Amino acid sequence: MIGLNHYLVLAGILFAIGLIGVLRRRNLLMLFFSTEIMLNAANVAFAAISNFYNDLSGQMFAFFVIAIAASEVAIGLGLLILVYKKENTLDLDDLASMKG
Amino acid sequence: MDALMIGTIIKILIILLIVSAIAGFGTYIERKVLAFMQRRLGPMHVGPFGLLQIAADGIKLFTKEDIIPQNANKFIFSLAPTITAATAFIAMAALPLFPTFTIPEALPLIGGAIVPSVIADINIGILFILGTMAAGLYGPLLAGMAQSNKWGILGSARTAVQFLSYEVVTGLSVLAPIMLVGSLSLIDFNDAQIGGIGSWLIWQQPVAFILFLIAGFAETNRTPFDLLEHEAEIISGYVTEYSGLRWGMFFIGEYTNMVTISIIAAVVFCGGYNDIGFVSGWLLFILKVVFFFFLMLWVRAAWPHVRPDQMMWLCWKVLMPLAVVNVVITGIIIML
Amino acid sequence: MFEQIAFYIFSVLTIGLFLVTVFSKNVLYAMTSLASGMVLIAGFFFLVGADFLGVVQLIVYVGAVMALYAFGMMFFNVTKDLKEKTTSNIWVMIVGVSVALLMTLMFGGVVNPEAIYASLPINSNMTNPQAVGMALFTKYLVPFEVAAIMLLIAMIGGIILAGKKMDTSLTNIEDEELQRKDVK
Amino acid sequence: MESLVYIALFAPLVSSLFAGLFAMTPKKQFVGVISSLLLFVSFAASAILAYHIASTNEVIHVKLMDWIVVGGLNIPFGFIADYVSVTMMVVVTLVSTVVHIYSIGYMDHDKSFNRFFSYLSAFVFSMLVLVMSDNFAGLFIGWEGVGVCSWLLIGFWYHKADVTRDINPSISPSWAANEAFIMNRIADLGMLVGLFIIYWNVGSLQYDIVFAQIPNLAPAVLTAAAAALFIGAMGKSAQFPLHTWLTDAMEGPTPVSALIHAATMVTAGVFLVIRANPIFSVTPEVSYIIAALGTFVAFFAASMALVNRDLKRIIAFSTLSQLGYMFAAAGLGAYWIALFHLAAHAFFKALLFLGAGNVMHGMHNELDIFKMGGLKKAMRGTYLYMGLASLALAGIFPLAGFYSKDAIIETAFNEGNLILFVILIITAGMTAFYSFRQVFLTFHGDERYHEFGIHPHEMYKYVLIAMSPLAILAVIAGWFKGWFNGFIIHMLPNYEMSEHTHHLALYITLIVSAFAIGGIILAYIKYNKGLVRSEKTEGSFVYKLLSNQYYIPVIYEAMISKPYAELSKLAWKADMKIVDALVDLIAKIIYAGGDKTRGMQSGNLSNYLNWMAVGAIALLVVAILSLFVA
Repeated sequence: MIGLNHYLVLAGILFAIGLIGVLRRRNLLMLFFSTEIMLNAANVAFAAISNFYNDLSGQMFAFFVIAIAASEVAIGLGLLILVYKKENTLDLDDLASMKG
Repeated sequence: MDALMIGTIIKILIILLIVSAIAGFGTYIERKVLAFMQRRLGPMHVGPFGLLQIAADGIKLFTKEDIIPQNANKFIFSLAPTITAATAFIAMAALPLFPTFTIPEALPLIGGAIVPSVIADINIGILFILGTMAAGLYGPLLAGMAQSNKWGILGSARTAVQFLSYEVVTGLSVLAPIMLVGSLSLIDFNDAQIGGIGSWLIWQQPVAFILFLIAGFAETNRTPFDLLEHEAEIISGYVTEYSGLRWGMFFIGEYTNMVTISIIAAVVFCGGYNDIGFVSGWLLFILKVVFFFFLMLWVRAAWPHVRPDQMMWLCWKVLMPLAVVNVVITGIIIML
Repeated sequence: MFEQIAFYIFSVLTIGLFLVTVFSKNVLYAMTSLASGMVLIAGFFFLVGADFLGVVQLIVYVGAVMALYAFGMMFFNVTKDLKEKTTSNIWVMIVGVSVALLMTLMFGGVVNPEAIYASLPINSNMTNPQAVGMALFTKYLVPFEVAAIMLLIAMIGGIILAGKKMDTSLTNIEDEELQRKDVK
Repeated sequence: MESLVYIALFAPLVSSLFAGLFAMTPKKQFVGVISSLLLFVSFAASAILAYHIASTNEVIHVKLMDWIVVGGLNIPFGFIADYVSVTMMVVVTLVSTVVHIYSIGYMDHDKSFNRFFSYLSAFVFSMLVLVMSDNFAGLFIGWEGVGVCSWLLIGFWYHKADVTRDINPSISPSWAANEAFIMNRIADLGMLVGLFIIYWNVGSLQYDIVFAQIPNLAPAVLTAAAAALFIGAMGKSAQFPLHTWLTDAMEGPTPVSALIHAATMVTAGVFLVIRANPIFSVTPEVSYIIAALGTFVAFFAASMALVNRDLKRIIAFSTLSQLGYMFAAAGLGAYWIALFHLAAHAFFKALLFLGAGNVMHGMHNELDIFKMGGLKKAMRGTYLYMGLASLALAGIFPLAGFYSKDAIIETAFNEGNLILFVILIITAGMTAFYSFRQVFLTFHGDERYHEFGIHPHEMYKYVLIAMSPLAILAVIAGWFKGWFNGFIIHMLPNYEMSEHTHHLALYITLIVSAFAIGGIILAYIKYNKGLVRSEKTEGSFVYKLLSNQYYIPVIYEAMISKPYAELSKLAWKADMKIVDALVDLIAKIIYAGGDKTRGMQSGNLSNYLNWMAVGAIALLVVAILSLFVA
């Protein structure tokens, strides 16, 4: 039988994958992708908890996470395009102009 | 294996076979209809009335050389047509086609099986269909991006813009009938219009119906919104580099989507598969679907296609506000 | 039984697809696998009975968010491999695996089910979309409206950021004028 | 009647604020006039109140508003006009009014004329708060207000530079002001401790509640409270060993001295003892110490006055001495006699100071009586006033001082305390001597001021007229002794001479008068002709001891100020080496840390994300650990 722990562990693994992506990649677009993976991992956990504890709040959280992801992509993509137009690259190593 | 399971499998087979056949047959009808509208004869030479033209085209398509451009991303390139075809058929899973019926016991092997009206009657049916059709945009999108061809890229850019924009209108226009019926299941839609022509939702929601049809044309990439692959502008858009079977799959997917839109229009707005008087529902249903299918061809013959900016203007400045107003008015009327 | 099979197939597929996303050198692969992963995540939502959430995932995430990313990707050549200096794999692996282990440890063993109670119990008389609607327009009305405002702001922001010359339509401009502009 | 209480109380405040409006502007005559008028209004209200209380025996108790309501602590801004406070109010406002009018003339040429009136009225207001409050907390507010105003006024000429003790024993006005303030702060601590003891044991600071609770309190508590309160009184009333500030306070303008000595400041201590008499009357040990200390101070101060050359200082020492008398009376239980002496003393002491101010004004700020002499020709009015006041001070029949001082000495005899009695009689003789030494050296004999090129002149007419009420009262105040006794015993315990003293009273009076007249005659013989300085006398040990105030200021400086300064320097060094160094160290560590970790700010978002991930992992570990712990 599939229990809550199965879903949570899956969510944890997915989150770790997203985190690895965030750590590993230097391309802004890939960073966005990794972030989406992490958000989705959280959503899976939310939905699973919602189901196993018979509580709708988890799904509500997931909805708002999706709403946030949607706004993030609207703004993030706009910025991405601007950065690309200006610098002609999306690589973070090339964008490091705020060195302390 | 209970009766329902067998029935479901039968239904799946029916859909796969009939609908893909329709895609082939649809091309014939389209050519014929267009020809008659343009005062010519259309395909005439292969078989009686050119009926075997379908088979000839099929043979040609399946035996054509399968070309993959050198700089293309081969995996994605070959994956893209599958997505279009697959999503089109998946969407069909939640569509009701005819009333639930039981196959007579007399038939061997499958006798007594209950064939359901819908393969998977999930309680979010119409949203599921819209969602899958939305996922269908990846076909053209990936195809255009994978083929390393500027017409392809332009095609996929147009795909993204057009589909994303018109999804909004589709959703909003369907929202008003959903509010009236109070359910997302297409079966419930059908049941809500059981009382003859007068109870059709088209009379209560004419604006939504027209909006849905227009958006449906855009979603299925039909004239006057066939900008994704408009030959005069971008060669063939996302299908520029495709040939043979892969091209055929796009083709099948497109026609399946046309059928899907026709069915949704029939079920949601035009009374579904309910009997009217002595005329049985399934016959009426087929007639309705055929009418909508024919409408699409008719429009193609009658209308010039629009410019991309006109299309976006239409979507965001005309259709979407109309849809929103329609939803608001519907809500107010329901509350009253 | 069916749920079990589906869960394991979906899990393996999702993990595999997301790994491709994270490790792929090709943006197109990454995007495709991510979008497919999203579809499978929607599958998980259907599995745990969150039908509406699943459809929203399909429409919003798969249909809109990822499509927008794809649209953004059209600004550069996606068939070419990315040239980026990735952080050393050992270091990343240590961090990632330790996070995975910690979370597994936390979720797999330590969560105390008795300590959790439903603050918004699911009404079994309603279908999932109905229940979601009820919750969204009663208890979560304010967050819902705030989210709506947030989306509106994001939309305006996106328009302002990306489309500075939205009103000028190239197709409406006369050809000579266009050429003059090019010369300039 | 309630409005009269408020008028009496707040008229000086209005005056102070009004004058304060013009504090930064050049002299304006009307400021002084209006201030004096407001003070007169306050005096009139007080007088009406006094008449009202005397005629109807009705105590007026008003509550302005709640002040502190915290938990069990409830202190209102309550004011009371009863027999004691109304006596004080009349004395304070009368003397203050005269001083205000006097100041218009005296401060004529001062550029801070307006500021002076603001301070002066604030001083009176503080004193009225002190006197009229119906609880110890309000009294303490007034107490501190008086302290602040005295600091402002003593240091009024703060711009004068510090000089050595040989030139000016008080060093400078600001030094004197600080000394007065600090000494008072030391004593105020005792006062505060007393208030805390009372609140801790009674739970209230209202006079009536506290006094009603006295029978229920342990003797030790009462003794501690009484002792602590008396320490406060010692500071304000400049009792030994906290007396040095009083003579140094002469650095302030002369009207301030008059105010401090006659009405507002030093009498506060005596007032406290009288006000809290229910506490002191049940603690005989403390009372006896008060009496003994008072007697000692009376003699001690008088002895220093014998040889002093500074006109104002002589009068200051005499104040100290008379305060000793008051405390002796209060300590012996004769509270009403102490209050009576306080009132009578206020009139003639104010007169003396204002007269000294006239002399100072006429002599262009010269205060050394060795440089004066024969001034009676130039300053006839002042001479009259000063002589009258000195007679009253010496206790010559039938002037005010005679009645009040005689009663105190009689009380000492009545208590059977012969040592105190003898000392007080001798002190009475010394009082007469130094008072008239000062009068004769100033107004009689050869005109020594010519050598210093000074042309003395009389004070303005209106000033002399304004002083006349004080002169009249200095003469007649004593005649109301019997009436006052009848008035005040409604509130204070009566003190009756016992039978055997009663028929000896005449002899005691005669002895006291003999000592007083003897002192005057001695002074006349020695100084009437003029100043005869003898090297032998001035070189003697006793003379030097007295003229140097028993070397007490020097001892204080050597024993307390210097070691304290050393200690402060040590603490400053510790502060620099330890505290400051620690603070600097923290800053340095942060700075160095910032310098070292600056590399982390590579501007590369990827690096930041990595660090963020590390932080997230740390948080996860904490979360898991806390789960396990829980």
